[in-house]
Amino acid sequence: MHAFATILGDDKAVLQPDHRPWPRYQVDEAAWIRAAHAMRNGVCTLVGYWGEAKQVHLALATASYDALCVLSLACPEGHFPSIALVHLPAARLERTIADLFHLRARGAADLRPWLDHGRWAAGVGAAPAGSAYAFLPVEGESLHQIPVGPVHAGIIEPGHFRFTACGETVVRLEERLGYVHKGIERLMAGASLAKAARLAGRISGDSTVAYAIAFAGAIEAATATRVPPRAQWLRGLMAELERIANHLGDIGAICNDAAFSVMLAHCGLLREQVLRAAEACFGHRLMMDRVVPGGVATDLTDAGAVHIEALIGEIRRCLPPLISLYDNAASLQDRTVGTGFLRPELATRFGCGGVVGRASGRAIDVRRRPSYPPYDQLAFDVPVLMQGDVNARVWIRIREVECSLALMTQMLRRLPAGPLATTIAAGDNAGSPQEGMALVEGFRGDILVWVRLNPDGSIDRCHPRDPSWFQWPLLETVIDGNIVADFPLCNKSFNCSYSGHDL
Amino acid sequence: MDAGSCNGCELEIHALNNIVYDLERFGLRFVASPRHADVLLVTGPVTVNMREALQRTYDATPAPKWVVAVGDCALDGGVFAGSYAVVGGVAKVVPVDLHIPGCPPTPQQLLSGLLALLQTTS
Amino acid sequence: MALTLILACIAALFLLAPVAITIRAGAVARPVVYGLSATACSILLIAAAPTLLGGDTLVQILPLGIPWIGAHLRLDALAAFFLVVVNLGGAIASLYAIGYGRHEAAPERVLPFIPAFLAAMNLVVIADDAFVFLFAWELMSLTSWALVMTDHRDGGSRHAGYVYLVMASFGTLCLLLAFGLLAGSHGGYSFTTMRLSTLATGLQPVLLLLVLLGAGSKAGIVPLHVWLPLAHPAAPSHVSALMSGVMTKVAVYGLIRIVFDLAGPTAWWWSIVVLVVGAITAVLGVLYALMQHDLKRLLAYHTVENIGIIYIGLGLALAFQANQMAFGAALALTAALFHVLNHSLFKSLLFLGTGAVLTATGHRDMERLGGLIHRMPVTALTFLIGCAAISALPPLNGFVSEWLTFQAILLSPALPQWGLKFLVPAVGASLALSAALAAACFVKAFGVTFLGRPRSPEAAVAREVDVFSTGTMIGLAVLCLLAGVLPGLIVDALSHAVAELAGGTRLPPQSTLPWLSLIPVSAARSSYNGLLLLIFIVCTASLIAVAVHRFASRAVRRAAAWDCGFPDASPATQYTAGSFAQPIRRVFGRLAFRASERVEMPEPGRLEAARLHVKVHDLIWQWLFVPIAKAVNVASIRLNRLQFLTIRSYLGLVFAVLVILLAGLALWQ
Amino acid sequence: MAVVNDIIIQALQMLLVVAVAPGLTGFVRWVKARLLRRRGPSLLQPYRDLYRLLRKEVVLAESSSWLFRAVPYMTFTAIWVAAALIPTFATGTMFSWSADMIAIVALLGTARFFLALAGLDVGTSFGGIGSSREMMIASVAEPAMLMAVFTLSLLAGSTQLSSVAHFMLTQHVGLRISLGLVLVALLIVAVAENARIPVDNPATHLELTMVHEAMVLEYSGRHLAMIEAAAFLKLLLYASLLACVFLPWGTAAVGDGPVAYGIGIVAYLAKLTIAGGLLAVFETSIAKMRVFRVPEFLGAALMLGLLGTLLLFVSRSL
Repeated sequence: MHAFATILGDDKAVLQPDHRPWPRYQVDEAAWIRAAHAMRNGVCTLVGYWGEAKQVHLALATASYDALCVLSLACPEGHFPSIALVHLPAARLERTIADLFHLRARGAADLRPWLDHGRWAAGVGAAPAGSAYAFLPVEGESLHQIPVGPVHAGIIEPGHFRFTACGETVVRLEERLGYVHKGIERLMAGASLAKAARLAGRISGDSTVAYAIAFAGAIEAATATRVPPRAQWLRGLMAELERIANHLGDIGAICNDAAFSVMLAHCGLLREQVLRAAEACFGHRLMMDRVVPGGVATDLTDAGAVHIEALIGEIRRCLPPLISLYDNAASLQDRTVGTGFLRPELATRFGCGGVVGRASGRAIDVRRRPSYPPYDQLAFDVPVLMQGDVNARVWIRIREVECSLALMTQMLRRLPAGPLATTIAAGDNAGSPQEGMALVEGFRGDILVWVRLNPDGSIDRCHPRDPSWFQWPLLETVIDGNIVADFPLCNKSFNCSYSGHDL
Repeated sequence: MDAGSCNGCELEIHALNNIVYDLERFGLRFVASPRHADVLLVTGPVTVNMREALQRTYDATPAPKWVVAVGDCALDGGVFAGSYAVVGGVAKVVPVDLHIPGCPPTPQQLLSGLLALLQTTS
Repeated sequence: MALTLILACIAALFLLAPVAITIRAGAVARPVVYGLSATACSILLIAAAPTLLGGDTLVQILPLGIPWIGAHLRLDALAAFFLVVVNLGGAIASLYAIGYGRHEAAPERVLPFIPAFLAAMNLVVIADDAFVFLFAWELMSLTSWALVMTDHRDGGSRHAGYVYLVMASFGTLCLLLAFGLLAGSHGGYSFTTMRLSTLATGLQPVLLLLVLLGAGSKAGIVPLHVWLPLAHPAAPSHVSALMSGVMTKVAVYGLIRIVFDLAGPTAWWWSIVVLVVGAITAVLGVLYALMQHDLKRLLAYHTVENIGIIYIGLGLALAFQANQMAFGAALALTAALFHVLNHSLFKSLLFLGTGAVLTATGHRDMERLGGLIHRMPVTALTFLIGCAAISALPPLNGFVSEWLTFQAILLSPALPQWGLKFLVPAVGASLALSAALAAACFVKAFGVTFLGRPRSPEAAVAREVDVFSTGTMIGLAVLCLLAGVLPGLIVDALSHAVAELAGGTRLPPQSTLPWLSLIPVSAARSSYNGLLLLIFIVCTASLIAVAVHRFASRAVRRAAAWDCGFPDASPATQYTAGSFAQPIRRVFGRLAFRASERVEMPEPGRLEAARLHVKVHDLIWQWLFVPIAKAVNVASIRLNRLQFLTIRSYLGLVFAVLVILLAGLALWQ
Repeated sequence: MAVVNDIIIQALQMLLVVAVAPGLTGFVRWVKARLLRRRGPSLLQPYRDLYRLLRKEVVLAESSSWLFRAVPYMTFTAIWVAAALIPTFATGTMFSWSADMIAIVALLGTARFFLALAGLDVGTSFGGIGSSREMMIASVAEPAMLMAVFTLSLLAGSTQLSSVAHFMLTQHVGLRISLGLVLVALLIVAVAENARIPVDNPATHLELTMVHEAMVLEYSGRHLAMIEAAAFLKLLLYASLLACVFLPWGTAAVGDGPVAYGIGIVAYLAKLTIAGGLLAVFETSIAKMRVFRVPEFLGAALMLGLLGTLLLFVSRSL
């Protein structure tokens, strides 16, 4: 509580009941602005920022993530003081709030629509139809622009990048996202728990387990449901499988962007083995819909456990030669070392989580703190590097694969017996709506899901926030000092989500 | 191309290139520009924001060309059907020659679908 | 007879100048003056041809000029060759100007000077004594200076004119001193006497230095090139063509005449100097050209490069000659003279094309052009041929002269001097480097100007230019092709001029070879056949085109350019000239120009403009000319004080000077 | 009769290079796939691809000009003519004396010049990226190639490839430092000019890192087929050049008769197999370099070529 005392001020802030596990306060504009300054001064970190019909919410964490809270500001007039005016990382979230809820951030400098391309049906978005997007200005002689995307040459998600360059020297890079906006938040509103869980698993297909755990966690927090231990441990197992699969894919893909196809071939093979193990043990290669509110949908058989043990052994056997291959390929190191440098202080200011943050010295892993089961009972390392370049991001991934392997071994050994799921008891307190929030470490970083349930147990409002929100803006800056041709490496080493960001 | 998928289908399409499925041995490979393409592999429920891009990509591809819709979403929007930001299936924007179901379809399914297309066209 | 005709034509051209002043009525004056100039040039061209092709050397002395000397004039094969170059360029530029001149804002500032300029260049070439030569040379400088100042209201033009005037006067002064050395103590200022006298060994370096400063500064060798990219573009385009394509050749003529003809046998180290100057000029010239986005400046810098290539040929010839390897000298000289002709053809073509673009759009900044190939098809095609020719692509003419130069380089391991053994391979490498960079430069020049989408509204509505302009450009393009596919004929035509310089040695006759091949040395060693290559290429290309059209799908559909699905009609999304050259600037520019880039990128989310600062230094200007200018300035301020001395001080000074002079004289004796 | 014979041999030579070129690229791809433990595409795949592309319609950008349509043919022709000038199975063919090694380098330059222009024609940024990078690379690669050619010419006393090949077969050659330098220089240039790793990635899907692919991003249908075929031919050309100079054994001379020609063809194919295999191994073991490392890489080739020439200027026996 007292972690946020200076922000909340005397007693104007009203603690809202039934918001779990962290408190939510209804605040006034003064506290709202104090929060913005606290974030700018590095006292707090911006964790989430979302809107609804006549209200905006701000999720804050202390710098070390040992305490969190949500601040809510009512804005009956349709506007609220801009946080971005003080604390820039909030800018895109604020623009999104304007797009989706027609709530205006007072004093914000950047009033351009973000997710809204002026194409949605009348009245849905805030952007005027058919208006061209104004890219930010660049000055200098003989500059040209390189528009890339939304349809890329490779198999990646759609997004538009606008480089302004002089030959190979990039002067500015600006992202234009929102192409995969599917209106998930609105689809969630009023959806049944089952439908919403399916949607949550498809916010970002690569992190389906993490999102499902986060969504289930938020629901369980809101309804104060106790999840059976076996389900929690199985969730952990799936989450680590997912992390390993994605990290292996990323390591291979980063090397392949430097045209080092041997690494891709080996990593691709390992990844395929992980996915096959997932299919054998949990019935789905990506483990979609295996985590449900209240528990998990599939059990791990003994044969499955043996399969995973074998997989762990196989990866442990294959990884070291791959690492030395990476480490000894001078031509590859030449591409990755020093490329795409992210300043640690920027990573901290933006609250950039995951591999990107940890490669730039931000030692935050929500599995460690604020932590959630089963990680609160497990021992593991959080690898951190200070270099902040592509090479550091590759190394963090390698180390995290090793950590995940260790975690999985522990989980397999200590996997408790018991039931797989309990039912969600929703709507038993008819008074105030139940609200819950969860913070889960996906392979990209911390995923936040906030829900409010209707009394009938359906979803009233659900806001999932992808870690990419705080990584995308930083990608624009790591290109500084690099040339156009180095961007793919930077981009792949960030591997931000489009779908999870655009919703 | 991705017309609004959740990235699940992309992951499995990527897997086609790994040495287990090895798409290239069938003489199929992914190309860098629609100008070089014969088949457009479209994933996802087409979002409103991507509709024009999909249409332009289709127009940019020289005939004869085929469109393969990948995944359940690409059929009718899947779980995202009914949203203000989603058009629906790929067929609502461009003519689809083949639909490979699954959420996401496994690489095996993708492979057999593509090979079936290869068989019917040649 | 021929020489009389030539003199008559030159006189006619001189007379045309005052006529042009009197008939100022623009509409009539333009066709009359340019038409008469073209006619005179054509007659001169025809009159010079017999001597070039082996006719007699003609001499004439006119009772003009300094009374007891008279004006010596002489037409030998070398002079005839340069007459051909001068008048071919002159005739074509005049014809072109009949159409182009219509857009002249102040025709009275151009018309009188053109015929005088042409006449002066002709006179330089046939001069046979130092007085006529220098008179004509200075006249050439002055008339071209007047043409550079056509647009005298523009500050840039005035600056260009000022720099040009300073450099030209300096150059003439050097030549005057050079002739003084050649004339020796006997004071024989006719070239005939100079040929007979030999120069003291100790004075050889001085002579070479003076010739390089005098003739080289006019030709634009590095580091004396600084005026050239200022002055050539400032003039109207047909004058630029004349200055770049023709006047620099007259400067080359000056060097050849003095070094190969008048100076007598030269020491081998002369070749080192000329080769080094040539190599540096070639590479730096093209690097400078790459950095430009003003089309005319780009072309002007490119002239610097080509002068470097010619100097490389001349340097090789000097090396061979000093070692009595007459055949090598003949080959190198042939290469150099061939390149003189080639450069006058394609550089004129390119400047005329630029003039057409300027007429059509009002821009010569490439960053404001683009897409002109759709709207100016003839200009685009001829400009493309010029670009291909200057980039030394077979089967066009630029390739032949470079090929001959390379062949000469390959003969040079036989040279005995170690200095040359080490230098020549490096010169070969710089020649190869400059050729490759030239290709990059002209991909940029053509690509940015004519291809892509228009970068300004004027470029979007450009119209093809008049018949005279397109006709002359087509003519030059055809000449470029002909010189490329029939090189044997040209080599033969050059042989008499070469033989004069190389002590009677010449390349074996080429036009009798089967298939009009070019075999400078022996068939087993090297051969090139442009004609066969052209036939081969044309046949193969048509065969493929027919086959593909016969058997492949013929369906064609127009669609929007592939834009990654993000339609953006802004022309800013295409490459700019500066961007195109940036990688090369980054590779070579650090060393050559101390080029540096600094990017100011705001933090993510900030709306301020990102900025790029590029610094490119013209090191020669900074390190050579700025200090000289400063020194002159300081010296003049010091000297200024002398005006305000007392009588006593003046007398003291005079006395001191007298003592110093007497002491010097005493020591000399 | 002799003329007819000459024409037949020349025609055979031209047809042979065109017929074999896609196979060489297919072979390289196949070996690379095998090295990555894949099954890999069939050797005939490049042929099938060409056939498929020829049957497709052409989609032209609205802003493209006639140059865009002409360039595929020009490029292909220039490279084909250059390839036909290099002795493959027989030396001294009819047209080989119409152009020497310098002209072959220049013909490749012509092909590159026009392809780079085509990259700029449509007015997209990718075309510009490709052209600009290609010309930057070429501005070092071409002199490097020329210096290598100089060294060979000085050694053999001729710029004619047939003469060089004959010279390499004689006893005078032996092991020379200059030859070794030239071999390395030529290999580097060959890798760069054929858009192979580590200079370019022939299989890349990243718009921003491409060189060759970026220039041809707009091409489709038969135009693309011509460009691809030209790229196949160019790879073959460099392989033939290296084979002709450094592995001249087994090559027939014009007038040797059918048996010698047969041996020549078999030897030629064997040499190509060796070259293709080596290329694949090299490519698999290295990552693509940063764009601005490429000039340094090629600068090394230029220096090697220059050193080779210099050595020969100093002494004919080095």
